[in-house]
Amino acid sequence: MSVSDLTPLSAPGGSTVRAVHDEFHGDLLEVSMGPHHPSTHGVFRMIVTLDGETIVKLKPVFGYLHRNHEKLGENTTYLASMPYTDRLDYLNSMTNNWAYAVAVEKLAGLAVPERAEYVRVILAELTRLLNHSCLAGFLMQDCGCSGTPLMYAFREREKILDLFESLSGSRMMCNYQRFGGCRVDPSADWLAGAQRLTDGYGAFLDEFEALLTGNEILMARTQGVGRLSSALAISAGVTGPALRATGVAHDLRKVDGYGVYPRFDFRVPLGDHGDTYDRYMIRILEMRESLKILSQALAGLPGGPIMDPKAKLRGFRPKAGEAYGRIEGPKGEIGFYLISDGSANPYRYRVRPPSFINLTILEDMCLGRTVADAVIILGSVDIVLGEVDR
Amino acid sequence: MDTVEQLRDRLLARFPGAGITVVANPSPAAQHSLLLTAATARDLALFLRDEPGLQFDQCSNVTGVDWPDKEIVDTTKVTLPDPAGGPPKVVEQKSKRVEPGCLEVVYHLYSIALRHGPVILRLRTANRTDSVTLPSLTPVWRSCEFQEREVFDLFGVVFAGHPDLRRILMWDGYQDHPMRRDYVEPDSYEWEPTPHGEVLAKARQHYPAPAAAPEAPKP
Amino acid sequence: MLGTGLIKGLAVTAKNLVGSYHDPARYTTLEYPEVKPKLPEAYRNFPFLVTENATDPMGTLRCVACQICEKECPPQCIYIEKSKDKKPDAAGKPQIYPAVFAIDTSVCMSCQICVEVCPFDAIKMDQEYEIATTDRFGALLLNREQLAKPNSYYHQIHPTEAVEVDARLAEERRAAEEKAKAAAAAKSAPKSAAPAPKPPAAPSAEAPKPPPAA
Amino acid sequence: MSDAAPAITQAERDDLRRNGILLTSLEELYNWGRSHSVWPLNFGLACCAIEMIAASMARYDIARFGSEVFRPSPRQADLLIVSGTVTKKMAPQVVRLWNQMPEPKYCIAMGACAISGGPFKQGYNVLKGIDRFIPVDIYIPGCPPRPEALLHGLVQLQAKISGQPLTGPDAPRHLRTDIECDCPVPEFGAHDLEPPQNPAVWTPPPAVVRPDKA
Repeated sequence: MSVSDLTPLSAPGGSTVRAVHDEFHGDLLEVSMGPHHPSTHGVFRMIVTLDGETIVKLKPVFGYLHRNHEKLGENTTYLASMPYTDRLDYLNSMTNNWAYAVAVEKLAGLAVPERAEYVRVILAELTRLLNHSCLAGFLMQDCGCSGTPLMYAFREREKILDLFESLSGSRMMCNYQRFGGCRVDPSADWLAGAQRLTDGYGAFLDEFEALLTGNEILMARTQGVGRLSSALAISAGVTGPALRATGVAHDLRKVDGYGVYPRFDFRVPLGDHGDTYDRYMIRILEMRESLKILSQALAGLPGGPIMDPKAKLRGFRPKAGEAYGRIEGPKGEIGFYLISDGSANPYRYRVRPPSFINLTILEDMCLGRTVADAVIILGSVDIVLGEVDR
Repeated sequence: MDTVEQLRDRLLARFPGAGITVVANPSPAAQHSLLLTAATARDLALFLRDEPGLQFDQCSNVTGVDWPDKEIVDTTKVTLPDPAGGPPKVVEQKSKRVEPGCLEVVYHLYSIALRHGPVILRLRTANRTDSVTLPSLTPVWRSCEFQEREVFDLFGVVFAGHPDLRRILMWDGYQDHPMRRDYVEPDSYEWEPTPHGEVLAKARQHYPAPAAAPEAPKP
Repeated sequence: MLGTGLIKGLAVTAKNLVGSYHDPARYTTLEYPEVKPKLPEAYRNFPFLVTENATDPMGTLRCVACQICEKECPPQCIYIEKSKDKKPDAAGKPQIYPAVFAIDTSVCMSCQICVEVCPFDAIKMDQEYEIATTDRFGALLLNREQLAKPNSYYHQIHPTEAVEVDARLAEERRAAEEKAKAAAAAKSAPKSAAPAPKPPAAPSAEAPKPPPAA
Repeated sequence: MSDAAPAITQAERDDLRRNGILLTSLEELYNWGRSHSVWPLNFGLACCAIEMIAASMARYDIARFGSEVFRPSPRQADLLIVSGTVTKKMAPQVVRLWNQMPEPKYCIAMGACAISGGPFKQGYNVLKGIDRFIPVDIYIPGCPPRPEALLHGLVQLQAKISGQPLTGPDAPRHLRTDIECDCPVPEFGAHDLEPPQNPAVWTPPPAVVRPDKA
């Protein structure tokens, strides 16, 4: 492709709109969407090349929220990285905490008491409810449905955040999991609150679906848009709902069976077309399965300690070695790769960010569609920039 | 699934002379890895992906690790005959040598089809300065595309055969590789009210200890 | 039929609109400046230092300047300088105290790790959040006078936790006193019974053993 | 205006207002209008942006303060809420957005990261506070601040606007001719931003050197 700069409108940081010439397509328009754009979920930027209104090339630009998570993780102790993981995917601090705790527990060979495993499952499924409802709200916002579904989603999110706050002390940055257990034991009151929320959430989902699922405009905007084949999705490392929407039965809760998930009876919803509507539907169905898991976990919560009594808070120095631990986060496989050299700080601290890797195929899904579709496709991939750029 | 030794033997049977080493992992996780040579890495990766019993179709995680040059002091005991004719003396001789460092790229492979894994592949560059080229595995697994760009950006490993090797997180004109262990930040020091550790050391450079405050003039 | 989905959706919004006038579940707005939120007991924002006595906050800080929190603080926002001298603490025991204790709230990430690692229950999390300011350096760097808050305040914001902490501290203090008493008694005991070559505890421990062959 | 005391004091004016007599001046009316229609820019950076969205949703309802109109275009916005970590890669765009906003305009640094870099301030790509490049009116500490804290910050901003005289040296920027409103946009350098700060708005505080620690 021969690109000739004709009229750069603004110099530093890349031009916003410019004309380019392509031997195959002829005259094209290159549009820079972001980093400040209301529909890019933060500071994501795409450089979109348009033939008329059709996308012929789309290059994502990252790094506008690259805040050096991995470097900071290598300069601080294992424990001090735990609150930083809250800020990776800032909607889902509980699952980030859990993934990091799993990696460190693998590295140090720590056992987790049964009660803590149950509490972790409860919190992870609450997080999934929170994330998927918000995602549906943001996706509708991207479709142009300004406000209403997002407001309903946030109304429910506040209820879950109230639970998180009364347990961990913070609405978003929970910093709750520890190596070998959890920080605080949930009280009977808290569990009753979680039970109430679980009982009431189904009614909200019914209402949410009545509002959205059968909506003809939503179907017209999302069905057949951004189709992804399962072979490409697997090769591109896509995980989470986006992979399952293509019909691949891959859920780490079933595949790895980590924690106490094998004890619960739930199904993995699968899509058929791999389009945006499927990705939306998968999330709604997953929330229903999460409710099933929640009620089973709340009913079967055993007593006992919440922390492994042998686990140390301070002076934690795992033996030299390495470990990769992963769990099924709401956005996909979130993993932590740690190399220890026997000191108090990890030698290498790496996050496997699901939303970053899920963006690999953004261009493939958007080619041939319009800019308005690209916005919806990006919304259905479900990214959080804190995790994409780290 | 095979153990990592069995996997190595299987690979060596198919690719004799490929030079595969098992890197043991002493931690309780016991996730051992295979160190490959750059020359055969892509063939081995293709085999791992396509062989019916293996089918590692998902490359989950790609990351770099920086191993800087290490100065190692070897202590050897040498028995020297005493020139005066006495009993021979045992003298400790210390010799310094520099173990050359390298940049390492680690790939975590899983099989979605057969539900096994991980198999961990490692590739090492010859050194950290001029010979930092490794084969890109993006043609084998698409998921390596952005992750290898990230390793290029932050560690400075050049991936031969990558379709679009540009900086990904930092801006284009940036010249450092900040995830390397010897990276030094530009000194844009700001007064910090709560310094300690490295920050305190930096603070002292910027604000050297003040001279004794002059006494207030008496009225 | 085309349009039924739309109509269903509109029915939902209508239900919510009407519901917001009479149903508290659909009208969730908190009239914030007039009505303050009811914060859960666990809520944390920034740390404060516990003092035993409200009238003499600097004299009765629980903090002994051990600097553990400073080392463990993930964003390194705590700065402590040990005192050169010792002052009696609330129990009357001479202790080192923090000559300077500063927390930079413009850096603090409210992670509570300082509270978890503190072996003296000296630093706890405050619940104050109305701290927006126009003064960056003056108002956001808190020194020990601003950080010190009495134990009664701690009881007010974290009631159950504070009762547990008080009970634990009282127990520790009692154990320490008993130990000191025992040590004093042990010290004075050999003096009074100077001719005895061994303290009385040692033979009793050896008692079950058969007597050595004489 | 003469130096003589005003004919009517604030207390008397408030008293009259309670009795239904509204006395006002042009200045008060102008500031009242400015302070109760602050439209924020629809601009989220990181974690704090989610709390900013939460503040605009049903529970906290920022519309009660006249600020529900989140404008996506800087040309229509009055308030830049810097809600999250400003990285060095993002800093030029933030400054450009600020320059594109028409006067009168205000800036809130929401959360630890926007104030000082916060927990991420040791990172190589993190700007140590947005006030290095643009003038900030209100700092809201917290990580992230609760939505109530954001509302409190907004109320503080409204108070600040209401108290501004329209003439003299304390007049708002847009009514003065002697100051430059645009901030220079930093450029990407080989290792860092160039320049790393804007000396016109940013002066580091006088060096308070901590004595060496033992």
